[in-house]
Amino acid sequence: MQPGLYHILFISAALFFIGVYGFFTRRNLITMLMSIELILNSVNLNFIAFNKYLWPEKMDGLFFTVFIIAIAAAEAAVAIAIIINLYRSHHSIDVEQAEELKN
Amino acid sequence: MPNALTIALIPLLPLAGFVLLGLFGKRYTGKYSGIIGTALLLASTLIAVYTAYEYFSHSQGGKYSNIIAAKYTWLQFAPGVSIDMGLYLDPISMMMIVVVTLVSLMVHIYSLGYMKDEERFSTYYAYLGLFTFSMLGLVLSSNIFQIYIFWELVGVSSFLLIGFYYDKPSAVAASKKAFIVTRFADLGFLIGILVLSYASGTLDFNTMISTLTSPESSQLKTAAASSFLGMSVITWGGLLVFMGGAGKSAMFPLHIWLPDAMEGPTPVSALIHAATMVVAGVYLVARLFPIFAITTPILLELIGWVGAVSAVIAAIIACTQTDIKRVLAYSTMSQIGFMMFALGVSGYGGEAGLGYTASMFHLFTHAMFKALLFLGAGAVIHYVHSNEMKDMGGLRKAMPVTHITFLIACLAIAGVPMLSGFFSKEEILLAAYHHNPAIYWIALLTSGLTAFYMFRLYFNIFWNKPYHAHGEHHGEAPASMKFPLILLAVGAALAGYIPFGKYVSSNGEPLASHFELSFSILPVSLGIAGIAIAWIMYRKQSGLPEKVSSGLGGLYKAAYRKFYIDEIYLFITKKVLFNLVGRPAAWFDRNVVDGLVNFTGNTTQMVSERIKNCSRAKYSSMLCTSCWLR
Amino acid sequence: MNLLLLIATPLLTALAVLFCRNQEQVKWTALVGALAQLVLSVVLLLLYNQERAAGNTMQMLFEESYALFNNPPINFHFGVDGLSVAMILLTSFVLVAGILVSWNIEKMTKEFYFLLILLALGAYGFFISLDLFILFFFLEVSVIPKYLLIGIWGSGRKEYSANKLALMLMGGSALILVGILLLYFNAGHSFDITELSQVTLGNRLQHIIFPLLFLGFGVFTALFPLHTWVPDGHSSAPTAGSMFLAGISMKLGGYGCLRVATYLLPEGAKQYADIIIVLSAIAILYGAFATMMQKDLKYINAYSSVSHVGFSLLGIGMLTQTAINGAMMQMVSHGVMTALFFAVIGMIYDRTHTRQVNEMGGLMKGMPFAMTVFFIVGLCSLGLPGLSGFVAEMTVFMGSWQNADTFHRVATIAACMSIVVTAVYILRAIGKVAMGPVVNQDHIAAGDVKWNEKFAAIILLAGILAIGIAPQWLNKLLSPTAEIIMNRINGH
Amino acid sequence: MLTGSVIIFYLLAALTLACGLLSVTTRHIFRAAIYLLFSLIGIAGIYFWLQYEFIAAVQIVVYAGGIAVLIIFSIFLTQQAGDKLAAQTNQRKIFALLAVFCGFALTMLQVYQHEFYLSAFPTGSVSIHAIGEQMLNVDQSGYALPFEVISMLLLAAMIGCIVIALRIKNQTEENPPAIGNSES
Amino acid sequence: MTDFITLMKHELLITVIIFLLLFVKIGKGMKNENLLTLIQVLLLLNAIAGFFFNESGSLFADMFYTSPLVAFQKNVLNIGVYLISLLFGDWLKKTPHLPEFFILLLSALLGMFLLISSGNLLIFYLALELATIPVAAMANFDLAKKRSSEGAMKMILSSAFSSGILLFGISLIYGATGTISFGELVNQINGSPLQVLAFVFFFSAFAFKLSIVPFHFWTADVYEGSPIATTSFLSVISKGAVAFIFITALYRVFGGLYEIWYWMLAVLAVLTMLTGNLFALRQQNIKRFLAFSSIAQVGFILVAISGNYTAGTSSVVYFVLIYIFSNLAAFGVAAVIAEKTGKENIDDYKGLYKTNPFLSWVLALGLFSLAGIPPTAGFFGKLFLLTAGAEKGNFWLIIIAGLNMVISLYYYLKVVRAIFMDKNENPIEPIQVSASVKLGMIICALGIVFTGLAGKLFDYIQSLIA
Repeated sequence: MQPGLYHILFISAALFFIGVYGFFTRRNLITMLMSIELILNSVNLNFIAFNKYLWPEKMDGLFFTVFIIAIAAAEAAVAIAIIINLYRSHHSIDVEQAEELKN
Repeated sequence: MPNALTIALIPLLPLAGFVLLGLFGKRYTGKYSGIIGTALLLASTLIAVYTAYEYFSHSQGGKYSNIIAAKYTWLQFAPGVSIDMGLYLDPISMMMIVVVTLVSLMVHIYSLGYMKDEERFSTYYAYLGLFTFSMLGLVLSSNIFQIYIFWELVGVSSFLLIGFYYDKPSAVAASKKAFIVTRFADLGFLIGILVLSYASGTLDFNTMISTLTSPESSQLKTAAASSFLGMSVITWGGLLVFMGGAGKSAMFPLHIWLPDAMEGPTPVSALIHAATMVVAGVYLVARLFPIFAITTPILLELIGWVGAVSAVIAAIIACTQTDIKRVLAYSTMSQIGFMMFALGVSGYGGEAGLGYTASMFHLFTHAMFKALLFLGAGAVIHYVHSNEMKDMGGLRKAMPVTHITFLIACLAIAGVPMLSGFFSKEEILLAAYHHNPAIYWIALLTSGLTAFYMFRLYFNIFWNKPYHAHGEHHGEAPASMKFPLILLAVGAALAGYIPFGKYVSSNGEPLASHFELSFSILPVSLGIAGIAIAWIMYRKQSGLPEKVSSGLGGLYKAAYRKFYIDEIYLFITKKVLFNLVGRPAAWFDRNVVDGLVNFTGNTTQMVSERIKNCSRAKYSSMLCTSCWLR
Repeated sequence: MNLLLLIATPLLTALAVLFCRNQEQVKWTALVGALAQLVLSVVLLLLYNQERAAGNTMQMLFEESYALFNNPPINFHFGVDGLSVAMILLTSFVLVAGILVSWNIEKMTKEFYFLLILLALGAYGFFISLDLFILFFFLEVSVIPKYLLIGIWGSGRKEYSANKLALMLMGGSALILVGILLLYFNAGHSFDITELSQVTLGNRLQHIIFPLLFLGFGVFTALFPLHTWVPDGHSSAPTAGSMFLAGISMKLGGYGCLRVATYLLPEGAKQYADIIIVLSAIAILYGAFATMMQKDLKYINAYSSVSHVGFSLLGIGMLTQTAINGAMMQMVSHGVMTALFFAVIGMIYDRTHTRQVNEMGGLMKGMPFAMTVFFIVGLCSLGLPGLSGFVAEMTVFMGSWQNADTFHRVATIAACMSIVVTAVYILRAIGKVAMGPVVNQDHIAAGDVKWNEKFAAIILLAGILAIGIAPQWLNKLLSPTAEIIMNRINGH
Repeated sequence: MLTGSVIIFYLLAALTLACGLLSVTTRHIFRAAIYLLFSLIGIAGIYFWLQYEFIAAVQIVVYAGGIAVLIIFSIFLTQQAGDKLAAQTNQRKIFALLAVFCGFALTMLQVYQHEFYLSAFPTGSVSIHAIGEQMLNVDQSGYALPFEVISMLLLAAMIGCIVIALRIKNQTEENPPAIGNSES
Repeated sequence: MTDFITLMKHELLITVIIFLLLFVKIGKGMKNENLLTLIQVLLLLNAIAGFFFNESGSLFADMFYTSPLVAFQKNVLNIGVYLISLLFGDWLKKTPHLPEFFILLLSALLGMFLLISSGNLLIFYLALELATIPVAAMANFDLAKKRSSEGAMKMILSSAFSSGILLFGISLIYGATGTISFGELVNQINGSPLQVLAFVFFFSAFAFKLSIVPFHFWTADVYEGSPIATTSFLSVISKGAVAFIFITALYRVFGGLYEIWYWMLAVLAVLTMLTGNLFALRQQNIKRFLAFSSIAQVGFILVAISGNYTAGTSSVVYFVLIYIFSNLAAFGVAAVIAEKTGKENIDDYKGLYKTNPFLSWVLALGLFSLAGIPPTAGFFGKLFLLTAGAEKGNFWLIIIAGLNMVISLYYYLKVVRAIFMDKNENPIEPIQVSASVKLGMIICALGIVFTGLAGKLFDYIQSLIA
């Protein structure tokens, strides 16, 4: 079977929900971040596929992807900076150990 | 005829006394308060007597018309329905203003001596003023709501005067009781007013009576047509109004307040609880008499029976009481019963209306001799400092004036011929004889009992050996107290000679007085028998009373305990109303209604507490939940 | 007369109070301001009567309108009719008295007077507003001052009471708000009462909106099951606070029930009249019986307020002109009476430091003035002729009786029965407190009332007597309003 | 028809999904990062397969070369590489699985039901020149504004990272002060 | 070019200030006090400048559009930022990274401006991120505090996750319609199932940003952990901005799906109000308390949005303005107290009135306004929200909202009670409030009192929409 739009959409949706699953089940901040990266990638895949198969005359999807990648990088950078800071202040990046915020 | 303003002064002068003494009495007028009050009342009395004189001397062919001297719209409920403050002149109101002002004046004068050491002297006179004002307003009412207003004011001044010795718990209790019991009766009065006013479309006496008695009036037809529990609306209205009257007039079973009301100063008892206020009920029935007589005769019958039963019960109880004021109180109740059933056995107009005239006549004479009795008793109490018969005896030497006047009054009330009570009582008995023999026999029995207990009282006070020596022997009462006694004794002796039927009758037509010697023999001899029995039992010191009382056993005890009516009331109020209604209501409010509100609050709090814990839950599971909820 | 004065004067007074330097200044400023308001309201009454006498038959007089918002159209639309004038008069009386009885307040005097005047401001604004939104605004303005007055200067379980009061009133407001919005959207996008009164809504809508409004205002005026803030609130509040709460705040509700709910939604009123009657009859009797069991003077008056206010609701429910007239009279009468009652209780408390009836006795000896007033106000409460309560209650009864069916009759009789129960509890209280043997000599030694308290009592007594002795002026003032409402109910 | 291109696609897809799945399920954090890296490379492969070389390149450079490496570094910084993560409770796993499965099913259902109108002439690769030109173009279909925005974003992110990561020495406290105390 | 300058005036001004601050930072020559004063002055000028030369127009091929309404919304946010710079002066002066803080803050503000002005999903997304990522960094500015870092972490993870969902939604929208421009989208929305699904994803992302239940869980922790300045920025400014664009997006872009999102909004509004209120009921920490209460406030905003565009927008803009004053007043007082005494618990506020009447009144005013009690502006704000919500005729929603006002009153009163009524052995000692902070508070107080009574303002906002 010739792979086409639907195949790619399947992959991206699967990837998206894998990411969501990871985000739900993970407790480690870094792994949660990874899950988010998977989600963002699935989105990128969607954009590219749509751009390619449906609306090739404009490059909206493509540009969107580019910007998403850039933002993902920025986000990851800030997140990791915070993680490192957090780790330095109490030596754990497990969310559930980081529960000082209680009332 | 005096002009309206002058007539208005009759009630307003005592009111002025009240305001003046009430506001400034304590600080400014002090011991002159009594003089001021008395002076104002004297003026009022003079005007009243003059007015009555003028009124009665201007008949139109022997018939006296009803005059509305003044009318002022006090409160307009709806077109045609308004409370008017009016001055209503008719024979009975004229008779009443004379009685009220006269007795009140006597009491004012008497109190100058009797109350002179009292700390709250001016307050006392202020209250007297208020009472006199209210009573005069009541009798002069032209509007049923006006009568209700003054009715209530009379009640409150009675409350004030009974509770005059406010630091005495018994006085406080008695005043409360008097007010509440009459208030309960007034509830009936009020609803009665609502019923009658709705049926007749007016509050004005004249209009109301003419609407509710003329068979053609459409209001009457509709009202008579609609019935409730088998009685027509008018009957209900009348019954309820009568309930008010019965309460004020201490008719069985609403009489329980009257004996207790003797806690007040004795002159007050003379004024309010003997001569004036307690007859307001009779007056009210007389005022609405045409409605009762023409539209709802069945109700009139009931009134007759209530009066008769009250008369006899009170007489029986009076025989057993030892507190002299209480004896007098029950005697009052009994006599009012006479007046009431006299109305009950009366018809409207002509000969049939004899009972009406008799009732009013008896009201008039009774005011004299009963006030006299109370004032005399007051003098005695003043002298011995006790209300109990056992503390008295042999006082005829010490207080001759009191003795003689008291004797006259006793004779008058016992129905001894040639004294006032005789004439009025004979008429009543005659009326009863013609209309309702059963009541007649009861009345006859009662009049015998009356003679008995009055003389029991008389002998116990003035004869026999002094029960114990009195420490201090001050003289008899001061002149200010003697004067009213004498004046009233004259009245008690002579009032019967007034040709009453000429002036007062059920329909305004003059009524010739009937006097049949043959008819009088039975009552008179019964009266004398009563006196004789009293003489045997109490003058001879034979120990007979004890024997009789123990012989009667349960009956005596029941009568002594006033047939346990007080206890029944107490049970109903304290046990039933307080415990079964009041307490549950209060509990319900605190726990259920309030509880619901608190419950709402607490539930919110609890939910909040619950989900607050939820917010503490682990971060990722929270997200999980959050997405799950989506 | 410019009605804005009625808002401006208290506002300026309140601000002036804020800028005072010491307690004395605060007190006198407040008093002067309050007296100015009293004068204003009396002048308003005179001008109003003059205008009416001159033949001005407009429903509302002295109308003015200042736009606040264009869309939704919200205007400071002011105007008065007889009812408003009477209520304004009542407010100014109670304010002066309230300020006088609080003369000796030590704690945060400035704030106290500020809030008190703010409360009055809310009441004035409420009574003169002809715009539902502004009416609602002023209604709400008075909630927080009440809360603070009870919470800060109160006694007993004050926090609880304050909270309960604020929340229940707020809940009521929420219903009112929904009702007002429903009206707004269904009656031509207007908040203006005079405009809304020209619109006749469909029956179904009226049946929906009326209960919202009536229940909402009912909370304020202690409609039967929603009255529970009353006993606690009143008994915890400081004297002046109780006076305001019972004297004025509860009247806001009654006024709203009448002016907003019944007047604007006559069909709804007819539909729910029976329920209102049942509830208010229950309130009257039940309140009276509950009062009978109270031992605390303030609770006595608070519960009796529930009972008394029931009369005005009963009058409204009866839907006859006389009954509605009576309801309005009862509002005024009860306002003055209950304020005075609370004032006296405050005076007693200041001297005996207790409010428990059982701990007092024979106070007549020590404080004849206070006790005389107590007595008079008690008599007023039990409906003695010559005092205001009688007039109002009788008018309600007369009006109620005009409904000739068994249901209304039974309700009326039930209501009438309360006059006996009232007598019982009032006399019990008087008998125990004023009369009887002296229980505590300290109470006697505390002396009688001071000039300020005397003045306060006299002002309110004057009100009671003015209505009680010659009620016709009030009747004349109020009956056009009742007539207008009835006309609308009868569909003229 | 099983051409090379098709096989490659399926391989790439399998690689991407498998690695993605492993990345979120493995309990070794370091391995998770490596799986992620492979998954990202797989996606880059799909981009290549779709002839979007530019994006593929960016993906490799930024994701695989940047973000993944950043993540790996942060793992090194904060954790021992061999550390195992604590196991998840089954409850939560089931919960998450259920949610995810439902979501996935729903999404796929909608996607398959939707009629996409495939473009008549799918283009081949996009030239980098064209991309660059459009990126900085201010008129129709230009992307100058997003470009500026993202530059601001990156600036802000950079400043944020600097502030957070470069803590001043004396601010470091082993035991953070009690709640509410202000810093020295 | 002039077009460009006038239309993008707000953004340009912010950018200029950002760069100024960058230079200052590099120059390192300034003390914090002076720098703060400079910033305050700049922000004031910025806020004032925002009111002039506002025109409608679009730039960059409709990626950016502006109108007087949009400009006004931006001005509202500007005012909020200016107030933040005033109110949190005490903390700001102490922070060693003052310029960075403001650079981040202003970047976020810039993001919000662009968000409001966005005419395109791409710009929308970028602006959203620009409005979020710097805030996450700001949340970590209490560098030594673990709570702060944790908050920041939660913030960035949540926001990234929500952007992920958003993007997935956007990608599906793109797939289903072939465009990312708002203007074109309107015509493409036809309610097909995929679009609906995409919209649901899109909506969820908003729900995250606005912390609508059930996407609110990050809020409390982030609010509590962050420095108060950040918290207030998050809860006031960023909520306001997102609410603004939310209405625009719903009505102007997804108007075709009205039937769907109306019910979503209604249900979520109820849930949000209820949950926010119920959570707030039991909070002890003032920041957490305000956080949850702000969740409840969002519920009210949703009620308004559900009505119709005109009423919804005008009331939301008006409300946000009032909300800025009210909430900042509360946060300002909390900040002063936390800064001077380190106390953040409501119980610590007991007896505050005795020692700090000024702070107490400001706080009380703020709380009353938040609770919607007249004569504060909050009353009008909330009523207009409800009025707008009632436009649709769904009165159950309004009744529930009304009852929620009651609940919210309860907990606001709890604080008031602590301040005014409760006794305390050792209340917070008298605090010297610095002039600028005082100025900020006074502005807030005046705003609270007069915004509502200045009816012309609301009319003006409405005139902007027409």
